[in-house]
Amino acid sequence: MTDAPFRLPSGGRIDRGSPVSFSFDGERYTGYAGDTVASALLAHGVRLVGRSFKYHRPRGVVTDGVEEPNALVQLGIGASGEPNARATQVEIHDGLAAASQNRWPSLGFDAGAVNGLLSALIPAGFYYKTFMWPGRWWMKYEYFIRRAAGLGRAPTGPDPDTYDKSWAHCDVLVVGAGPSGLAATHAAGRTGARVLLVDERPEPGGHLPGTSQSIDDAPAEEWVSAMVSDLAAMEEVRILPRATALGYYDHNYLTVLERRTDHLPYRERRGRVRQRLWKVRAKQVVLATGAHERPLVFRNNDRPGVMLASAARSYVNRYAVRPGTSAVVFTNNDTAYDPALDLADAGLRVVLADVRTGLSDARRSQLRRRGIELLAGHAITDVRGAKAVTGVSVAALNSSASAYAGGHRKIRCDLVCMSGGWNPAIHLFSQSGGRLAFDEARGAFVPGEARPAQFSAGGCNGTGALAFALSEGREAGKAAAAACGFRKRGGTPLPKVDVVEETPIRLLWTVPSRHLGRRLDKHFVDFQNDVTAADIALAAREGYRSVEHLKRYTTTGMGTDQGKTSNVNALAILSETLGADIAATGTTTFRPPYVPATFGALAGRDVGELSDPVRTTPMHQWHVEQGAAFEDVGQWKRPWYYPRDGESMREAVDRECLAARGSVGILDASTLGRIDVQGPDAAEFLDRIYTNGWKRLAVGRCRYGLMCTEDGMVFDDGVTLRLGEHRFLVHTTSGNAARVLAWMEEWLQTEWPDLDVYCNSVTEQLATASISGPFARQLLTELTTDVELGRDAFPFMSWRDGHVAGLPARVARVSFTGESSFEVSVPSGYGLSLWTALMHSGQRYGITPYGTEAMHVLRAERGFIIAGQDTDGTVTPIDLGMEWIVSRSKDFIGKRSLGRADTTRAERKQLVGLLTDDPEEVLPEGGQIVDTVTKPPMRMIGHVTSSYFSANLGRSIALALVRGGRDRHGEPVMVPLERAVVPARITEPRFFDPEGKRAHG
Amino acid sequence: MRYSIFSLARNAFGHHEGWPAAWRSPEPKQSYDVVIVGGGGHGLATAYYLAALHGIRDVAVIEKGWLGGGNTGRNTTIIRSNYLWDESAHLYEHSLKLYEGLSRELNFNIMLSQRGVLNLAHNLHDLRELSRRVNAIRLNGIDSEVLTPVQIKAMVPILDTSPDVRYPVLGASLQRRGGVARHDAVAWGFARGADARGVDVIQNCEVTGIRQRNGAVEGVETSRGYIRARKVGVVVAGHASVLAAMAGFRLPIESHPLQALVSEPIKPIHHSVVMSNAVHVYVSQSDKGELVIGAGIDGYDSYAQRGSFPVIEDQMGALVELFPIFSRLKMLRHWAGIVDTCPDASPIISKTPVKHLYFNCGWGTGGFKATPGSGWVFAHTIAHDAPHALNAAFTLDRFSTGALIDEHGAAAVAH
Amino acid sequence: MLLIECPWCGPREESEFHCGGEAHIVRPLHPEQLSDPEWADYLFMRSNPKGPHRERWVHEAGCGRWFNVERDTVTHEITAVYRMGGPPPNPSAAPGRKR
Amino acid sequence: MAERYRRRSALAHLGLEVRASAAVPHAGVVLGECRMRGLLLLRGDVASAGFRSAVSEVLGLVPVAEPLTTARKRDVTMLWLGPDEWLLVTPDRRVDRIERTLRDALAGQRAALTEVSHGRAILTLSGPHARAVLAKGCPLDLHPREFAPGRCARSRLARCQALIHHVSAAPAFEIHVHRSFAQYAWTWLMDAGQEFGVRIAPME
Ligand SMILES: Cc1cc2nc3c(=O)[nH]c(=O)nc-3n(C[C@H](O)[C@H](O)[C@H](O)COP(=O)(O)OP(=O)(O)OC[C@H]3O[C@@H](n4cnc5c(N)ncnc54)[C@H](O)[C@@H]3O)c2cc1C
Ligand SMILES: NC(=O)c1ccc[n+]([C@@H]2O[C@H](COP(=O)([O-])OP(=O)(O)OC[C@H]3O[C@@H](n4cnc5c(N)ncnc54)[C@H](O)[C@@H]3O)[C@@H](O)[C@H]2O)c1
Ligand SMILES: Cc1cc2nc3c(=O)[nH]c(=O)nc-3n(C[C@H](O)[C@H](O)[C@H](O)COP(=O)(O)O)c2cc1C
Ligand SMILES: [Zn+2]
Repeated sequence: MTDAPFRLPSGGRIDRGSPVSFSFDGERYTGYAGDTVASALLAHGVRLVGRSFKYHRPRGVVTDGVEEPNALVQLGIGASGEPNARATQVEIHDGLAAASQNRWPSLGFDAGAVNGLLSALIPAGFYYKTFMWPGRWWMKYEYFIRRAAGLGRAPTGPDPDTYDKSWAHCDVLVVGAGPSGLAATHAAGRTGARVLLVDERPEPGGHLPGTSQSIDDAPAEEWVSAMVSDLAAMEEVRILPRATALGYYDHNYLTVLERRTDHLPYRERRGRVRQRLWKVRAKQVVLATGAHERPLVFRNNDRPGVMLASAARSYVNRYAVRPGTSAVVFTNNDTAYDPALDLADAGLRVVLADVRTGLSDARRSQLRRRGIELLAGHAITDVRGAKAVTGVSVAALNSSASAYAGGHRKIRCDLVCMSGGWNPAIHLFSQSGGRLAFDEARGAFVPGEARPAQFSAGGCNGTGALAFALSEGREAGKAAAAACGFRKRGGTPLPKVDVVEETPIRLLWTVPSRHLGRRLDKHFVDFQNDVTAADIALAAREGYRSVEHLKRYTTTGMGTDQGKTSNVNALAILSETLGADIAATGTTTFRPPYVPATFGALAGRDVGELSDPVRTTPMHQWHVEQGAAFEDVGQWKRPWYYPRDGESMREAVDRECLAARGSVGILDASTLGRIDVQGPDAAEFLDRIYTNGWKRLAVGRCRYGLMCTEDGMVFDDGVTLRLGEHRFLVHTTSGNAARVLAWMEEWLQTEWPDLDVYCNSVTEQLATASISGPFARQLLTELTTDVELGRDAFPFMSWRDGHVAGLPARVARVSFTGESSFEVSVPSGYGLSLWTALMHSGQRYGITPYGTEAMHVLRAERGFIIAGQDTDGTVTPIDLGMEWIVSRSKDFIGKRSLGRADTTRAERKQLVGLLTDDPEEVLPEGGQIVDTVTKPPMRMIGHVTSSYFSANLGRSIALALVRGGRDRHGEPVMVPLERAVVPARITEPRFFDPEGKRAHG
Repeated sequence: MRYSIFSLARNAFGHHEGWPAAWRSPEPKQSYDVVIVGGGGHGLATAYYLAALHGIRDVAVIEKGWLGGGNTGRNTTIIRSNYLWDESAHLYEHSLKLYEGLSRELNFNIMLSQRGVLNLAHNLHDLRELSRRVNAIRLNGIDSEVLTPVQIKAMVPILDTSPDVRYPVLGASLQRRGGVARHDAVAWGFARGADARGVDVIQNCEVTGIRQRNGAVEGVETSRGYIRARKVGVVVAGHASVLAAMAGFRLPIESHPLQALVSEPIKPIHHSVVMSNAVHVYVSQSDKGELVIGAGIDGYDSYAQRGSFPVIEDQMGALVELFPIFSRLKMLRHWAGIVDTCPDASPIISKTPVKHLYFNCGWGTGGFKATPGSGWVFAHTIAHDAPHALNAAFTLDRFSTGALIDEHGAAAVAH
Repeated sequence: MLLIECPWCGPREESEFHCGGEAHIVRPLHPEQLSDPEWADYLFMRSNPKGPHRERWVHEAGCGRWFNVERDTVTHEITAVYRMGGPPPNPSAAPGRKR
Repeated sequence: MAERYRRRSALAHLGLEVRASAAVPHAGVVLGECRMRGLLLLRGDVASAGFRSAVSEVLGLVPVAEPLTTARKRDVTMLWLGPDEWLLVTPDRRVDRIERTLRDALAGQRAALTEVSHGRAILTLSGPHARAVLAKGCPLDLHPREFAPGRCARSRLARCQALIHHVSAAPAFEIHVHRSFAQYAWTWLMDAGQEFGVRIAPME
């Protein structure tokens, strides 16, 4: 096998023993384990890898890492596809299929490139100025605009992978495993502190493996491996590779996304978690996130083959790839010199253009030794080539760098390396709320005042020299551990590194262009979003002078790279245009995530059946076996109705309703909320919570209660049993169980701590079957020996303890159906036994299980409300016609609110019954009620809250809230629906057994 | 200069160096007839309508930061008028109608995209509420319909409508005229329109005090000096309580973070707006290609413009449940605004205990859709020292009388 | 994501807690004696300050206790945690309600 | 007569007895359901001498005052749940009697007692990766330096509330959830443990 043409014969961190085959745009390539898509393509001389967002300009690889704006590729296909992956970070593996994006029909020939020709017509913000005519046509224009925008494509099916999340707690979290991060981890780890070190790269070392740096007179990698093996021996130190810190939130909470399988061949991924989101809570944080090199802004600086100097160096050293054959290195600072040397060593012809003049002899002689031509005081004025760089023009700058001092010289080359200085990776620092400061000398934003319990060290702290990065890291690690109470004497000595004296950077935010001098065209600032220096000037001119306006008007920094390479250049150019200073202009806001993060990982395993708990009762299995249809009530699954073979829902519900009044029906009422209220002040407490009084309720008896919120609106209702002098059992609605308990606790703890009362939930301790109908008593008699069931011995609204079917049970004579009915509660573990016993013995009475639907019908026949259905948070007890339950003699929560102007209005919506003229017509719940049908807007006087066909009554019934409805019984109204207008009549909200005799029977 | 394809073409020859500023950046004068505090969409719209409809042009809009940098600049841009109660429905519908003509009125393309807003129902309770809402809205003369799961699937094929998921989709309401707009453009368009009519739009100027004498407002203290004013309208959203404290009263408002996020840009895949209050997520796709996603509020008071991560986690869980194909897409950025939540989830557009001091606040999680309508009625209220019929119910004293306009109802979050 | 120090359980994640809003709003002893606006003041009006704020939290998924927190609503820094009914720290610097 | 019926645990329907025998090579976690426990919620004022002595008279245990700790005497374990709240874990067959005697002893004290034996499910989680599995859904710091054996804490497990009791350094945890959440918690733990291999523990 012959190697790729641009692969160096030796060196690099690639594993030449493990060749890897992958494809790009359908073409097959080989690389080595350790390559990224970018490095492997460059090894094959592939320069053109993508198209830009707006103008569809040909683009190549600019960086070697996370900050890549151009080289975005689509990975995979179908359901496991992934758009917008950074080719500079995607590790190749066998079978990987990458494709270019945002081009049609092909990367080489892209029809969208016509936008480039129209670019004069479509400067920043052009769409605000046009497409307004004719009036409604925007939607048509928009169709084409949308199609042109976007980058990659969404997957076509559900994600086959699994994701995971985990908490992680540590004393010290170190972000970044470069030299300063390693030094920090080592210093903290040796104290015994729990240290977590995360780095986004596959291997530790940070930028070092991309350099030819030596440490302690040996290749830096040796120092890195020594550190790593030390750390491996420390029990409380943990290193996570391929783990990117995404967000830095309050109180040292950070999110870290670990990519666990994306680098593996597909066959090795099965059964593994693709990505894990770590939610880290650290006592102390050390940020050692390094720095990003800044591009220079010059004409056509976006041609494929223009890349960052450090990236070019990294391709040589880390990946053993020659990124070209002949390079022009363009810089305003010293850090491009080492790359130039490494390129020359790798066999490239190199010319170095430096905008500065007073360069050190050390640097000059380094270049001379490699035969690198130095053009001091020069700049690149233009880059030639279309799909790849073919050459550049250079010229000498005048002293203010505003124009050229001499003629333009053309240099043929296929690689342009640029360095405009470095931007410390202050993203996390800033997210955490730290203040930034502008360092004039370096032309960079650096950490200023930090939030508590946090350190920055190394490149991200604005520290340029490796020696200082190491010592800063070590000090930060030590201090962070100490702050957690971990100290250890002594320490590892700092390794020795060479220090080269630096010539200060010369900031040059835009390079004048060759043809137009002052005028800035196609000097790209934001590569991905095609924002040029001219766009920035235009925005400023038009009044978009805040850096935030600039961003939004031009979209600078809004791409997938979030402006890692562009933001500082953009704001500096803005400042220059406005004549303001950079510090005052400030940055846009840094927001998480540091790199785009998979939604699936953020959702973790809380998907599918785990997306929310499903709560079931002890009898659930029986319902399932009987083929019940279920209704979701909060998190509960409740039987809705029990269809028999071929039955429609209506038929099933009719049958269930008839049975509950005609023979015996049985309902699983286990979901009802139950609260055990104990203490000498229990009655007093309930007096305050409920609208009605409790002190005179006798032990052994039950009472229905209603509770309001403090603004007087009905909140919950239910029956309460007095179990003893100092003990009550409160029932709440199923949906409100937790809320009511929390509500009681809140009042007790915050307002009435003097009350001697304790509340405990027993919702789950009890399983309840409610049997209803004329044979209910008889059935129960068969199953109990110790509960007196006679009408007088066991009157309505009382309870008894005893045994049912041999189980310890509490029986309450309460009724939500209006029939003679008994609620039998047993400890949950016996719930199913109780149920099957009742079903078994009930057979000969025709016992019929009924679900929530029949329950609703039955209670509506009697006019009983359902809180949350017949009320909506705007209904008072009075509105429900329940003044009888509102105590006059005591205060209770919400009482004062009932006396306000609006709550005493006669025209309030009040609960009424509603009977359609056509007894077969069942109104839809939510139907609106009017007096007269007019053209909209119609005057609505209320709405239908509950509506059913009542088999027991042989007609439809409904409950409704109607303005002033209490005084309108008998009056006709209309319910206009989409299909028809339904005439109906207001009635008493009670349709069956109006006196309520049967419950007592 | 009027904006059009022709002016664009003309300027192309001059390398776009001839465009004038969209608005001036004047120094504040010593006094104005009306000072509007808050340069968000609502404040700018108020100033615009004061000048355009009420002939009051001696107006300053005072903004402490940059125009539209508050909630206007950070909202998920959903526009709809399908509100339950009559008072709300009429106000939001008025706003939607204004929106429909706004690009032309302002000569600034605000990219109103009426792609339809769906509200999903996941259980019987949701369905009931949805039907109540749709019926009420329709009878109020506003477009609204109920969709079956089959119709929903046809409209949003990427939505998981299978019946056996944890939160099955049982139905949805649809307002076809609902949609999204380019939020920044709304602020900028109103600013440009107001500026052209003589309004001073003043940025980087913070109101730090409200001066009053004999119970009437006299002017405002600012970081750039004292400014006299005959009338002062305060439209500062999340900061309403802070300004009220300056004026010596309290509001029934709490400021909470509300978060939103965007995905990386992708080719068009989602063409409407889908909201689910039950699972707390809603999503649309912008013209640039990113999915714009929102959720519920964080549970505590905050002025920090950032929220808590668990809210994002829940939101993403709900998102991938509803749209399984979104799982491999990536979150690009998440942020928060400070929303002024009111106990009844309805705004306050009202006179105050201080004469000639007016407050417009409480829009909470859902005021972007109301921007033109809110400015329109607030301008009326300020100009006439009395509310318009459309905002008569939205007074501050409804909290004493109890006449709340409870828009929580089915919509836990009324975006 | 706040880290809140429960007075009983120590520092715990925000997701275990629920915020109950402004602290030290005492329920009037005799609501019936208040005017409608006075009642509205108790029910609805909040100081909602920008800066130090005293609020109630409950350790919902933990020990279930309510307690008070003093927290800056801009920086989210928690400056004090104290038990229900306990005196607020350093009352001279008291933020919050102006009557 | 109650003996006629066996108390069904929350996860009875899963047939764990049968599944427990299945061999799982390299199981990193062991998951099970602990079925026969009695549970009593005890509330009271720990500052009151009367309350303390009443409790210790019956149980031989003083209500633990130190948050997040547990105490054990013979077959009764007392878990701190809150400053006025404890969970007593007893053998199932003893719970009635303990309740009765304790209730009598507490008469006149500011205290309350509620039986919740049937209202909870207790899942057991052990094995070398038990912590890693738990950490996926529980925000507690589970490092033994912070959460030593013998400690307990109420917290969250994914989307439900849970009481985590670190019963031994093995490590082994008992996880109490409300009965209706048992199925969810079980499924969740099985899913979270999958990458490590899950064995089902024989029933207690
Ligand atoms: C994440 C999020 C999503 C949302 N989604 C939607 C949605 O989909 N649909 C919808 O209809 N609504 C939505 N909203 C709500 C909507 O954004 C707001 O209701 C609306 O934008 C408010 O506009 P405004 O002009 O009143 O406020 P803002 O735009 O916040 O303007 C108020 C201005 O007042 C300024 N200010 C404050 N104090 C002072 C002072 N002392 N001096 C001077 N100036 C001051 C602020 O700087 C700010 O610019 C959302 C909000 C958020 C945060
Ligand atoms: N190529 C270069 O010449 C170059 C590049 C960077 C730094 N430097 C110099 O190196 C020294 C500093 O070394 P250092 O250790 O500070 O930086 P470094 O760049 O060597 O290491 C930083 C590490 O942090 C990782 N990282 C950054 N953000 C992260 C995040 N959010 N989550 C996870 N990992 C993240 C990076 O991938 C990198 O591995 C300084 O002298 C600096 O100027 C030189
Ligand atoms: C509708 C909408 C769409 C957005 N689209 C993007 C986007 O494509 N890229 C991006 O980086 N940010 C996008 N943002 C987020 C903004 O960058 C920014 O975070 C938000 O306006 C809040 O401002 P702040 O982060 O500066 O505080 C969008 C915001 C909104 C409201
Ligand atoms: Zn606690």
